[in-house]
Amino acid sequence: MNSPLAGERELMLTGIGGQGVQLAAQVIAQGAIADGKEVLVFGSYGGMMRGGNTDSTVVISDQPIEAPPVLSATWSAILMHHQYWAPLRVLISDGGLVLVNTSVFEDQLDRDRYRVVEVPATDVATDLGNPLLAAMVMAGVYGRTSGLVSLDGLVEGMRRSVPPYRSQLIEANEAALAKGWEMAA
Amino acid sequence: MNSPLAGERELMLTGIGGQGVQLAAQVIAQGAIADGKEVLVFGSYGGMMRGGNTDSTVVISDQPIEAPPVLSATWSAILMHHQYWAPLRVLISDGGLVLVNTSVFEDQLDRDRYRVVEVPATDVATDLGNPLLAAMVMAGVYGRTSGLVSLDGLVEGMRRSVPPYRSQLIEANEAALAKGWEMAA
Amino acid sequence: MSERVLIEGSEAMARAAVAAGCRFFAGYPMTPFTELLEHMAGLLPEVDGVCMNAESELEAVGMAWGAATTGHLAATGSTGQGLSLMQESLSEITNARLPLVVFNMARGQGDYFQATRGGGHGDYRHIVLAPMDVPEAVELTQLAFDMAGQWRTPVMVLGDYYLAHTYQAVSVPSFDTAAPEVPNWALDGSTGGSGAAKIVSPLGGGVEGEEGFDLGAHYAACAAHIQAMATGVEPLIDAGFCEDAELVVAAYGSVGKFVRYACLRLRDAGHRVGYIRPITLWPFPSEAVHKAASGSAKAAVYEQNMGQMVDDVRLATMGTVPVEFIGGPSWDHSGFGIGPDINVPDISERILETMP
Amino acid sequence: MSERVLIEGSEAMARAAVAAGCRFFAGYPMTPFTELLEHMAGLLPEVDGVCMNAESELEAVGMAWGAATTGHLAATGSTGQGLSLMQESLSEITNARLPLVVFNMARGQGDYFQATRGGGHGDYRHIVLAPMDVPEAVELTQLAFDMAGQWRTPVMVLGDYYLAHTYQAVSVPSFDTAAPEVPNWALDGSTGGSGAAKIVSPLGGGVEGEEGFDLGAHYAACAAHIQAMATGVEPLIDAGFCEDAELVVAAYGSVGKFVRYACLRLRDAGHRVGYIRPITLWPFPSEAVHKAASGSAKAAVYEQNMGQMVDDVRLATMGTVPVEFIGGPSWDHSGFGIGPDINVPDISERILETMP
Amino acid sequence: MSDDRLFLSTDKPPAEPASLVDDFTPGLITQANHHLCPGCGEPIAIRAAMEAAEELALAERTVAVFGIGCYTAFAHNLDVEVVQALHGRAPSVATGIKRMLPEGFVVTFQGDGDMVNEGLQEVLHAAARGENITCLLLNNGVFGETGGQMTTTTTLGQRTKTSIEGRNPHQHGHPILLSDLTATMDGAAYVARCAVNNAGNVARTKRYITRAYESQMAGAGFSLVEILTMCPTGWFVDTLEGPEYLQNTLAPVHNIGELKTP
Amino acid sequence: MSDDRLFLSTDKPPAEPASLVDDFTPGLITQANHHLCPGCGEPIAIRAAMEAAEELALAERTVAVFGIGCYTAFAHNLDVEVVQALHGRAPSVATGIKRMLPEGFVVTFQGDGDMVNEGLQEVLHAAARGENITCLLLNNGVFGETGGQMTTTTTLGQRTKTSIEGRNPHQHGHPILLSDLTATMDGAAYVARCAVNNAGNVARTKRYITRAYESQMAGAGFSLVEILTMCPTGWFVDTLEGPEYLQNTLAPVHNIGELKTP
Amino acid sequence: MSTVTVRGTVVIDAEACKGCDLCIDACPPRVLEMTDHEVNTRGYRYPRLLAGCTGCQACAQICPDFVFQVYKYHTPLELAVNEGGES
Amino acid sequence: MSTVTVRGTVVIDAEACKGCDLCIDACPPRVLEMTDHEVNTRGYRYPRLLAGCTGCQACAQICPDFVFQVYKYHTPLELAVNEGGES
Ligand SMILES: Cc1ncc(C[n+]2csc(CCOP(=O)(O)OP(=O)(O)O)c2C)c(N)n1
Ligand SMILES: Cc1ncc(C[n+]2csc(CCOP(=O)(O)OP(=O)(O)O)c2C)c(N)n1
Ligand code: SF4
Ligand code: SF4
Ligand code: SF4
Ligand code: SF4
Ligand code: SF4
Ligand code: SF4
Ligand SMILES: [Mg+2]
Ligand SMILES: [Mg+2]
Repeated sequence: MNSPLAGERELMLTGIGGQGVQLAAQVIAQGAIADGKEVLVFGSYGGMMRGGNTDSTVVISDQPIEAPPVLSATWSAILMHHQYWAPLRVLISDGGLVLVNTSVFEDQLDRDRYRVVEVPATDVATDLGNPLLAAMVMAGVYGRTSGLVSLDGLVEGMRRSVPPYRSQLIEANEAALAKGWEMAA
Repeated sequence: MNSPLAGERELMLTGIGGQGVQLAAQVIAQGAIADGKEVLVFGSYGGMMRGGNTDSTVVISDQPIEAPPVLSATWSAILMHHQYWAPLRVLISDGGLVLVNTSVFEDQLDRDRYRVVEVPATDVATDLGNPLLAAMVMAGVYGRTSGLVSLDGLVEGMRRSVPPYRSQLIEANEAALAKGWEMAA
Repeated sequence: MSERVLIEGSEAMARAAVAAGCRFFAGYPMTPFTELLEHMAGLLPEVDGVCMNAESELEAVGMAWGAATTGHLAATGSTGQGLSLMQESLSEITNARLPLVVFNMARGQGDYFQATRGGGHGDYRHIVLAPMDVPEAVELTQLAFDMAGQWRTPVMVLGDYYLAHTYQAVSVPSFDTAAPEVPNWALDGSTGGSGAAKIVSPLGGGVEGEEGFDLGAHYAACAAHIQAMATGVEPLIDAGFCEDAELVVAAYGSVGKFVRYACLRLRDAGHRVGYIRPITLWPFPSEAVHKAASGSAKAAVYEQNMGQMVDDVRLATMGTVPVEFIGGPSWDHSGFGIGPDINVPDISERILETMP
Repeated sequence: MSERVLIEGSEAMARAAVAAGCRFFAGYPMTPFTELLEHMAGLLPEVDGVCMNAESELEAVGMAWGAATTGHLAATGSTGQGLSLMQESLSEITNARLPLVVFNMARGQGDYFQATRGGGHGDYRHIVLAPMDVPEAVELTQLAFDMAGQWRTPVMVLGDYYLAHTYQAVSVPSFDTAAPEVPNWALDGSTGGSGAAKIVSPLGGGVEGEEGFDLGAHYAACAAHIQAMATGVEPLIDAGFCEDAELVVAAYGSVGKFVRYACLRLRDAGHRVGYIRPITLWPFPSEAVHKAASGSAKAAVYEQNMGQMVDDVRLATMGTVPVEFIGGPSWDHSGFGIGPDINVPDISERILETMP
Repeated sequence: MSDDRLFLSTDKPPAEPASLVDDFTPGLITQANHHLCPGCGEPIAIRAAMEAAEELALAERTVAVFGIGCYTAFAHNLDVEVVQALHGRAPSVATGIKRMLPEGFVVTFQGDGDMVNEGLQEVLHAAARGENITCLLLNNGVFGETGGQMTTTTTLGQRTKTSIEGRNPHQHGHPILLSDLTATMDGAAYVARCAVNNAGNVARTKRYITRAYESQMAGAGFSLVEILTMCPTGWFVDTLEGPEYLQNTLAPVHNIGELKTP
Repeated sequence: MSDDRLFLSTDKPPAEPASLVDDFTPGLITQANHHLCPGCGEPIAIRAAMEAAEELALAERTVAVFGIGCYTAFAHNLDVEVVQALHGRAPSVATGIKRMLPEGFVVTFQGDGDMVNEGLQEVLHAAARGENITCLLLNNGVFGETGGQMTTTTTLGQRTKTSIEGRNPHQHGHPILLSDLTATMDGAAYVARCAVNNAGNVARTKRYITRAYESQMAGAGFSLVEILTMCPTGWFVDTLEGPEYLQNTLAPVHNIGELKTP
Repeated sequence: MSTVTVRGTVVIDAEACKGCDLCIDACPPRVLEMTDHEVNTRGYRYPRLLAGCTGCQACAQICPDFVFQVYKYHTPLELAVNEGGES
Repeated sequence: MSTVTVRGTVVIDAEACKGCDLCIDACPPRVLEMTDHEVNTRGYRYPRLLAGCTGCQACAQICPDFVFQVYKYHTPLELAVNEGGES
């Protein structure tokens, strides 16, 4: 029997408030949908008023998703910041894929357990004119490295995710996605 | 095994509003308690605003009472009026005891199934000065005929049952009880 | 002990409550609960207690909740609809670990699940006692207050129209007018300013943001307490003739008295039938039911509803004996749950039909 | 069918409700129900529907009751405490034979008894559907409105925080803005003056004091209708790998999805474990559960409470297979019922420990 | 002297040419027989309400919502569509109906126990919302149906089953003057109070109810008519003393008159 | 130019002789740390209430009853005895406590969602009863805790999550002016409304609360102090705009002042 | 003997009456009077009509049991009455 | 340069501050000013004190986070300040 779980790929993102973690999760998820896949997203924002940590869970598959919204293991991770990443650390599967924002991230990674892709995302974003684009850069890198979302998908996903009153950012976001995609080459 | 039901004696009273049926039930019940017995009373007043029927159930025993508040058979009955007595008719046990207020009652009785004691209660009460004493006369007859309550018990029971603002009636009630007791000789 | 008096169930329960130390009552009229409320209103002032004619059931249960926090024995109650309105509070009062007696003068027996599973949100349970008649109601009312205080939990006394309106001779202990002792968790304001003022809360104690306050831990403690009650409260049952019975019939409350009487009569007539009358409905006397039923070929449950306690009987016996449901709702025009099917001959017939 | 979109469970359910014909909604904020309310408020005006920000849950359920009498599909809902407050009305709406969908976005799984036994007074039951995830919630929301109309009964959709807050890709049918057909029992005032004006009442129809009005008969009819639903509503269940399983594990709702996933993983790892996920919680799919469990040596129930559905599983299997409870409440500081124990490794471990 | 000559025959319509001006069973009441007590004021008030509806030709668009009290008996006796609500909850139910039937005419019948005790919040919220419905309060100052206990509208000094010595503000609090309270609310368009203790007041009751109905038909918002009704049973007075008891006990506190007009 | 010279050191008590006139953590608050939002008015109001209690030496006889809203966080942070009640139900709970502790001092803390939505009936019945308790209403015109939805006190035109275009009387009804309503009731002894949007109003708030407490201590009956509080989060405004927003939005409708004194 | 102008009349459904007396006081010309001893089958006394009805409907409007049907004569009648009748 | 009379002073628990700005407007002599860039560990700007505090307690009374401790000097101080400081 071919397990229905075989095709499921998990992604967990962690960062601190304002780094665009939730948006990146949405862009990747919407991108996967634009590519015709099945997706599940569950965000946890910490206690509303405690400020600080923000993380999100995305599952992508070609089949209906079996995974529940809270994961106990993840195939891949995007680490935007080190501050609240401890709980995630143990969840990364052996042989997984970890994207780390080296511009900011200050902690040890178990490089022998999983593949680490270093992305100076905040620096690149700052070069692109806005440090807040770091998450978009990461999304671009992730799409290509993971093979889960196409660049077209990401761009379409970004368009669907950006709220109307932020539409002036679409172009910059697109550039950031493209930049990330390019960096992952 | 000696059935705990052996000692239970049921009484059902029926009449129309104003005939003192509930008071008679209370007097007999309180009288039995004064005599040291166990008692259960359940009154049903019909629909409050439909006027008319009033009946009551009394169970007397030397032991804790096993009978539930709604009886499906009764050893004895006091019939103050015929108007609403139909449902009771079928409940009287073979060999039972039936006291009937012949001054008013106009219906057939199954005299071969149970013992009928005819009491012209309303007439006797009117002679005593107040037709409303009829139920007390009946209670007196019942105590002696049934052997369940003593005259002293009845008088004590009556004293306990008459509300304070009716205390001027105590003497007349006592006389009616005594008269009934005497008639049953 | 005072002299034996002939009193109505409602009055007997009210007297028993006050004798048991109840000092606060709040309620809103609804037949057949109204009578109890009226008697409490008459009696409580005699012992310097308070009876509130609450403006609604929601307010009644809230008032009783408040009174309970002061460590005085408090009670409330209602009927059907009114009890439903109280469910939110009853759930949370259980979590706040407050003693409270709830007189549920029900219409019929349709509210068994609500009483025994807790009709409110969450995973709470509280003790439920179901007297069959006035003398037992007097005993169980006393017990209810004792248990409420001992376990710091709501205890429900589940009665009905028959119980409320039946007169029986009972001895009600006289009132103790001595100022009652209050437990040390109770509030009276006096710990204010000490740096460790007390709190009574369904969310637990302790200081928000500090170690002491932990909602998760509080809920875990509540769950543990429910478990402790489930195993620690002595289950009460009345059973008879089960040893050699071919059929045992289970029933509770006033209806249990009808069934018991039917069984006594059937025994007199030579039928090998036994009865089981659970008195604590929660915790359900599962072991005793299992044992009582184990000797017979069959068990039956008679209740005036579509089948609720029958689940508990089945869970208690778990297939070791077939359990047949022989009850059913019975309603007349009054809606008071005193329908025409509740009578001994009908019940006896159903029992005989069910005999194996 | 519209395009597939990534939306949050709350929004998906709201869209599905409107697509299913819902034209009235009333609610009062409470996490995690608030989001659904807000989406309904946004969507209903698009189809000339009405969404009321009711002043309380008592008023919300009353408004929904009123709207339902007009024959338009109506819904309400809440969470925990709010649902408790609605119990009086839910009981009576059932007796009034009105279609109504109730979205119970619960905190944790402590409210299973309340949902399936009816937390209100009386002997009523209504249909309860428990989706495991967003796509299923969309389907079951549609089904809930269909069943509510077909059976003229409240239907509860039992969700939770996960369901409310998870985004998944779903296809929600587009809205039908055609004026809906109203059933012939519905009120619009038009039969007034005809000598036979309609009445919608939990006490039944007919004229007081005349043949037509008979409370006893009405309650009997209600009981018969509940029975008809109990046997007539198609029970839904999702079960897998039960044929050759040594152990089958039952769970429902979002938690059911965790358990199902754990079982899939354990199967992948070679363990002979199956799962049973009841979808209709009332009527409970007893036969299917019995059948699914019958081949295995043991059954287990995982639910996030002290053991509630386990009763239904035991009643379904009645001792033919030992049923072990392996769940338990899980709470974190939020109180939203997303405690730390709800995770696949812990569940898997409990399952493995329970393997016969 | 015999009575024979004195009393006219009243067992059949007159032989002389005459017009029927009032029939036994009022318009839109299907069955006159009811179980309410002798001398009860509620049937009088309900009659006025139904006649007003008939005169405004509202029968074919009316949905009446009933609370729970003695008046509930009439839920089954009207020739307008009826929804039976729970004790206290009629205004919310009426709201749901009105919102779905904006062209419909929606009226609630509630007692003081129902509206001012159990359901105070419902009626005030509906008033604040300016809900375009009409609520009728049958105020007898007691829970009639459960035996004559004190309600929140019982006046100071009034004797009830639960205020045997008379309502006393220290022990029992003060009466709520529901119409006065409602009249202060912005969403309320028409608020009036009257009584059915004499023929003049009955006529006035009908007039006020008519104005309330007209206000709803004009879409003006929430309307309330409070009607003081006799409850000789709950007051423990003779039926013929009911009207005067009302006048001396309820009316001096719950003042009669229009409190707010659109 | 550097800031060095401009700013005084504020990290330790002054070296010069000085008296402490206000400490970080207010009296009877055991823990200053709380999770309420920046700029929230509720902690300010609670501070005033606790300081008033301290000044009247009520600490050792007070039982505070909390409703459910953001302020609930303080139930665990006070140094007076606390009962946590359900959403809307504090006045009844307070009643039960006061009746059993007539010498005790009983105060409720409730928000507008709690008191004027879910629990309108509770507070009005308590007022009518003349219950000798003090209720404090923290009125921010929104359900803060659930994300800023409209409540019954939201003013016309006020934008909330559920009245995005501003509260509109036709769709959303009119605001309830709880203090005004309560002041009309006979059982209410002291009713006042104030705000915490500037230091003067904070002082006034404390003064009104003190009078309410005094009224309870004198056994005068029910007292209510409504306190308008900022909720920048629920209003979706910057924290520093909160006070002015309050002044322009809530205060013109919910007028500040004493409405009833004993 | 004298004559009284009678503008209207009533039909009384005595069986429906619950004997509450409300109509007696309500009748402006006071031409309704309860029976002394006669009761209907439910045991209630009920009203009878003296000459002088104006057809004003007051009785019908106040009667809680809907006992009255009221007629107005097209032309008033003059009825001879025994003046001592009321004593 | 000039001198300012200082009647009181405050201790500021900058870590407790949530940067809401309420104290700034509340201070009658307007001697509180938010930091420009410095933030506490939770990322909030917080107030600093200029010369001229009167010890009026307004800041302490309005601060939702109980950040202030207020002192009154037994004898007012005179502090020299750079008048251009505010620019
Ligand atoms: C929730 C609830 N509580 C209590 C009752 C019991 N009950 C029925 S009628 C009634 C009193 C009604 O009083 P009111 O509305 O004034 O009407 P009246 O009987 O005086 O006409 C009560 C308390 C009920 N039906 N539902
Ligand atoms: C019965 C019930 N319904 C709903 C809720 C959810 N709830 C919690 S707080 C809150 C809003 C509180 O508003 P308010 O009292 O104004 O306080 P604020 O948050 O504005 O301070 C609500 C609706 C609840 N706890 N209980
Ligand atoms: S109890 Fe009062 S209100 Fe009820 S029917 Fe009798 S008189 Fe009317
Ligand atoms: S949401 Fe509003 S009321 Fe709640 S803490 Fe934040 S600012 Fe205060
Ligand atoms: S119609 Fe008028 S005058 Fe004639 S009997 Fe009736 S009340 Fe009297
Ligand atoms: S008012 Fe009606 S019920 Fe009363 S006495 Fe007159 S006719 Fe009879
Ligand atoms: S005490 Fe007064 S003057 Fe000093 S900083 Fe505070 S508000 Fe300003
Ligand atoms: S008022 Fe308090 S929290 Fe706000 S900025 Fe000033 S010190 Fe910080
Ligand atoms: Mg009334
Ligand atoms: Mg608020």
